[in-house]
Amino acid sequence: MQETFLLPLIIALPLLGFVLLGLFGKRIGEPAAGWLASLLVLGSFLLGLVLLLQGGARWALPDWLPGIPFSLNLDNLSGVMLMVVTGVGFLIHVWAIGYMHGDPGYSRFFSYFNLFIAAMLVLILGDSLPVVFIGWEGVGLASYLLIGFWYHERINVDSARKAFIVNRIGDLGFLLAMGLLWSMFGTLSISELAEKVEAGGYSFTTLTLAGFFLLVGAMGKSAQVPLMVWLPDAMAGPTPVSALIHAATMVTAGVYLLVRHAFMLHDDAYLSGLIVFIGLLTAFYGALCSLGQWDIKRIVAYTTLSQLGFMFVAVGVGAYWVAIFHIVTHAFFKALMFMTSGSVIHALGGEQDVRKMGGMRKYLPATHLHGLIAAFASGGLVPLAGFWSKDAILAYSFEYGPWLWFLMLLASVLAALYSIRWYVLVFWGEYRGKEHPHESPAVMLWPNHILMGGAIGVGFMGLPYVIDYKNFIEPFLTKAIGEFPHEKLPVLTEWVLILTSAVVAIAALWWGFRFFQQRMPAWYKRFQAAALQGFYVDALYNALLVNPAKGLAELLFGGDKGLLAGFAGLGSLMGGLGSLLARLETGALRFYLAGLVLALVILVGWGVLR
Amino acid sequence: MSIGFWEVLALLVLVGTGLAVVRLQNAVHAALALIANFLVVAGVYVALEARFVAMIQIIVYAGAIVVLFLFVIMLLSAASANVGQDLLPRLSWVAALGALGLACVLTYAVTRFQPPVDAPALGGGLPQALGPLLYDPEKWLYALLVVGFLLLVATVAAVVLIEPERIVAATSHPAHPRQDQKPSPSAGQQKDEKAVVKR
Amino acid sequence: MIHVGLWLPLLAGLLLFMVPSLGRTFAILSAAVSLAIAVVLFAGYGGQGVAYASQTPFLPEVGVYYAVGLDGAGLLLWIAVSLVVLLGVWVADVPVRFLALALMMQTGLLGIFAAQDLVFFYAFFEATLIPALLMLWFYGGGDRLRAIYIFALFTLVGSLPMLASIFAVRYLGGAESFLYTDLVAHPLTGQAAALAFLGFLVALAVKTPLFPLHAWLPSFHQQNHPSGLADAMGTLYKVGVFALFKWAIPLMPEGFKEWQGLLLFLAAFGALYAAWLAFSAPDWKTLLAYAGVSHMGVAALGLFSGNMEGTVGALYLLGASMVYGSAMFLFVGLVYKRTGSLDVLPVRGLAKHTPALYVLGMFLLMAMIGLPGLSGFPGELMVLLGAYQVSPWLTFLAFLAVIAAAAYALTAFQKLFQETPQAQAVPDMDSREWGFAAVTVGVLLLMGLYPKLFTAYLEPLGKALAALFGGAS
Amino acid sequence: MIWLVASALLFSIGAYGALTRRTAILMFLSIELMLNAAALSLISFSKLTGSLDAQVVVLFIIAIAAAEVAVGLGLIVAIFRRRETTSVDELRQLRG
Repeated sequence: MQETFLLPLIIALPLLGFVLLGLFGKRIGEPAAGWLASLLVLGSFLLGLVLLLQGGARWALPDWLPGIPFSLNLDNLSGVMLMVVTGVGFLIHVWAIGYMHGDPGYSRFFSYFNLFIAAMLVLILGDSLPVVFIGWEGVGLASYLLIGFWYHERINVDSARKAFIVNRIGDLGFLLAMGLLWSMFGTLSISELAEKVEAGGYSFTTLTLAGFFLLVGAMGKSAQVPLMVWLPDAMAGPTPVSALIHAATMVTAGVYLLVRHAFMLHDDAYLSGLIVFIGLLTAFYGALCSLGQWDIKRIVAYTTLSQLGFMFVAVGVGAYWVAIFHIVTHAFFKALMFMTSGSVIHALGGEQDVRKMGGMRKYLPATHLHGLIAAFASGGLVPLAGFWSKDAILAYSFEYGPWLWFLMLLASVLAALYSIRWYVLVFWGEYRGKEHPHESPAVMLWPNHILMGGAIGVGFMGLPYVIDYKNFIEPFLTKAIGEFPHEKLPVLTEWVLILTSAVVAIAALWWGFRFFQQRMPAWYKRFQAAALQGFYVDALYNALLVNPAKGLAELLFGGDKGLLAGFAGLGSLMGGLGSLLARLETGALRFYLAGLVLALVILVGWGVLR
Repeated sequence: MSIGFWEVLALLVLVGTGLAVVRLQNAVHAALALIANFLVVAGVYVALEARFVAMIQIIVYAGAIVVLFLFVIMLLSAASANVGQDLLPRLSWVAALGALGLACVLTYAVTRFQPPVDAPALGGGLPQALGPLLYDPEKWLYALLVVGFLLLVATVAAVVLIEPERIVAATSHPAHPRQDQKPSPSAGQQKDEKAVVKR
Repeated sequence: MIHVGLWLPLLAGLLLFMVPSLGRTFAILSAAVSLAIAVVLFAGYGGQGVAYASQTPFLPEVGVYYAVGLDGAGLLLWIAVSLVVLLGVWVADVPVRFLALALMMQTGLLGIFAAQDLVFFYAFFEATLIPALLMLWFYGGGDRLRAIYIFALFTLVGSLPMLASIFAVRYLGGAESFLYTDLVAHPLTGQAAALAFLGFLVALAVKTPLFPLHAWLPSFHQQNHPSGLADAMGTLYKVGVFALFKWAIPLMPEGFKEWQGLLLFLAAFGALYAAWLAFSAPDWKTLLAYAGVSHMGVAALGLFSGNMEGTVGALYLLGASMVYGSAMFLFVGLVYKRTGSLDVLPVRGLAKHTPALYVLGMFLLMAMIGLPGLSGFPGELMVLLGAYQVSPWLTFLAFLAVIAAAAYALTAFQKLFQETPQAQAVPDMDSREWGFAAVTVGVLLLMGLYPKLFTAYLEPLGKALAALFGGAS
Repeated sequence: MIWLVASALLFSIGAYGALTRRTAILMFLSIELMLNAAALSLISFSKLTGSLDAQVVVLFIIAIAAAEVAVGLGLIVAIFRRRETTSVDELRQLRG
């Protein structure tokens, strides 16, 4: 650990890109803007790698706010995330140079993209919760800007707005968590919080509440049930955005946040149980919805939801390093899946409906290979990346409870099915559209090649202990997350689990491969209709929350006018009293005299009778 | 002080003439009733050892003031009490109630008065007794002067009120004759006023 | 120095009012000099206590002194006011006499922050009303008479109880003069404090504005000149939080304690209430008016928490909201210049023609809804940290406004800039507006990213206030 | 004591008259009656308490009443000249 100003520099590089491209983007011009943005991200990657190899770094500005430092911390956990964000981010940047070719907002796109990377780095590197929150909302802003990138179309901006508002619900949780932690411990620095939590001397239920608030924040950002509705709509943004933000990096921020606060979660059975429950729900919801979509990007978006559910389950069962491991592998194969989809969309001139695709393996051989690997990795085929991380989750689930293992196995069957459905609908069968597909340029192929390598290879750094007794990633991460003792499964059980999941995955992939090439049976069509609508959750929310809220706003607005009228009424009340009194002024002398006499009677009477 | 025949008679006459003052429809009769009332009051004053005040009451009140009233009534030919329209007809009820209430309250108030047992004699209320008080600078001298002045002012005011035009014309400065006005505009106005009176 | 800074705008304003041919340049010059003086004052501040204090007997028989001086909070707001006035006279398209009124109002505002004598504070507090009313009177919209009536009614009726309370504080408290130091040394106690505090509260709640005495604000903003200068000045005039902090609470801590529960609730409820109904606002000025009410509710929540974090947050949020709130009104003025209307509803899609204006608007909007890294956030965060210690539930209630804010702001913004662009082109920002944009964005970023610049000076004040209630933090 | 009661009754009768009479002159007459009632009560008190001061005050009352009548009747005559009526109900200019 060293104190170095190079650490904020990692953030400053993409931020510089944001400023430069934002101000002078039009002058920098088309390919240059993209390359500038990409190289700055690469610079961050390299700088981060150097610092990580030197054993991490810290940087702090004390008393940024009273009692709250502006502190950054590069340890192994944030280092891994940093590598993923900048590494995969760099590849997606390069790919986007090709994908965004010819768009009138080319430089604006890369400016936003760099802003996102900068904000994401703040989120990852922040050690003080308010700093994390800067990044947290910063990525939300970038996400908002990028979903609504083509802002001329209402659907895009509506989706962007929805994403931002739903995320704000999570942000409220984050804010309240900060308030609670501050009132409990008087500090918001994560490393100090960890020490104070270990030291004890606080109410355990209050800590659970703080953890719950953090969980709400994480649920918003990672699109967990019930705050998942924004993620499918977020596909309105350009495909690189979906790949980078809504698959590889930002949506995993919630998982990262929870892992960062593992010290608060690990011996809290209620909270962990809740996380497992939410994760399971999300895994199934995402998987089932994905099976009903026709939009190629929405298919992938829902698979992302499902995989995020897997990560939450991993956090819930206490497998923190596995959650991060899954983030890494998922970043590779899901980015690859998105970019393959993007290449197909690109090849078909913007077509996103899978019913007008098919047969792409003949037209786009390289992309077909990418798609195949992505689908297999996502579906959990041995020995691709996705298999190992998912297997680790399954193993930990078995420790948590065999019933959970069974449910997760079911979820991974669904994962295999949706992966292969996507692959089959896009690449097999006959071409059902009218465009002339063309293979992507090299600038888009090469990033995919590298990601494909990752999707195949990164799994090997986290092999189960029965194969590789001391794998790379577990000790590396636990150094930062903290060592939480757990019973290792017996060797035999472990092997049985590995083999079962491998076999089940292969069987599911094979069955799905056959099934999705046939005509769909009627029961599937009925299921598909419901799944296409996301099981009507959106409609439900609109009816239950959004419309009543709007109505209440109207009502309150009218009420506020009434309030003013009330105050004005107070004034006219006095005026009315005045005019009432003015009516006494008749001008008739005898009337006044009568008043005089009456007053005399009353006053004298009061005087003598008193 | 005992309540004998004369006291009761005086009381009845007082109330009766008082009611006559407020109820008679002919203003001349009402004024005459007022004179009667005042004369009875003067008699009461004598009984109450206020002889000088009784004299003044007769001379000034009954003699001068009410005669002035009579004069004005006759000048304006306003003997009838029923002039114009009664715009506040319901006021008579209020008036009756108010008067009744006032009577009750005041009677109650005066009957609760406890006079000192050994009140000194007043010396008949003769001028010899009142004079020293009236002209004593320690007592009422200045008040007397002020009242005298008030009377002067009132006299002048009465004159001004009744003949405004002539007075204004008389006091306009001889060094600055009004040249912008037609000859004797006030006279013309006066003529109008007279015409009004005639009509 | 402080006297020059205080009275210069008034003199310049009077001169400009009488000789309008001096033009906008003169107004800008005056505002720039003011800002320069403000910065110099800030740079020379030692970090503790009241600096630049000076005191001259004014009516020594009754204990009134012309006493001015600046503490950390006063400095922050002094700078904010000077900055906003400069931005306003720089960018707003208004008649020269309007600028003169704005300059005159500046002196009143600066006086509010600098006054160290309660009578002088009251005088500044009320005198500032005059230019504000005149702006509305001369340059307001068609229904301005009603707005003036409401504005005057609220402010004047509100002020009278405060005047009564001012005398109560001095004479019942037993202070020798109206000087701040004297009054603080003789705080009011008991039932008298509760009543006197209520007197202050009525006047200051109107100017905070605190629910339900905010009702005058929407009509005030709706009827003001569409350039937004008057609205910006009106935003600066929301000094209730400052005055509560500086005068009402320290002079009557017991009185404050008496009302604290109710005040916390009103502040929190008002924050949510205003943000919620801003969603239905038919035009931008109404929307911004309610947004302002919501933010001031949050700030008041922080102040009423009575601890260090809450106080620092409230003051910082107040300063920040003066900048972004005023800038937002001026920005809306720029939009009006192009579209001729301030209605929220019709889709205009301006972004296609005015990308730079779009980005500026986005910046301001994000600052307004408290995006971290911009000026609104540090204040909000500190308020949260302070208020949570006092009442988690009310904090939750108030910060629901975070969600509501995103909803109303982004929805209105979307209609204005995004979706289908309208047919006729409008010009993008000219060089003068670029200047406005650059300074505004720079300040918003500075306040958001380096709050230490000011909070370091606010912290001792917050601690002092907390000490009144025995708070150690 | 009986004269005090008499003065109270006279005062009330005068008040009644002042309210019910519609011509200014008669209203004025009633007021004179009230004034006189007040004087009567003063004289009674003078007798009861043995103080001559009250009699002096009554002299003043009579003097002031004379002045009042002079001015009042002057007013009535002046008003009559302009408006040709002595009815007070028709004199309603005294309202805002």
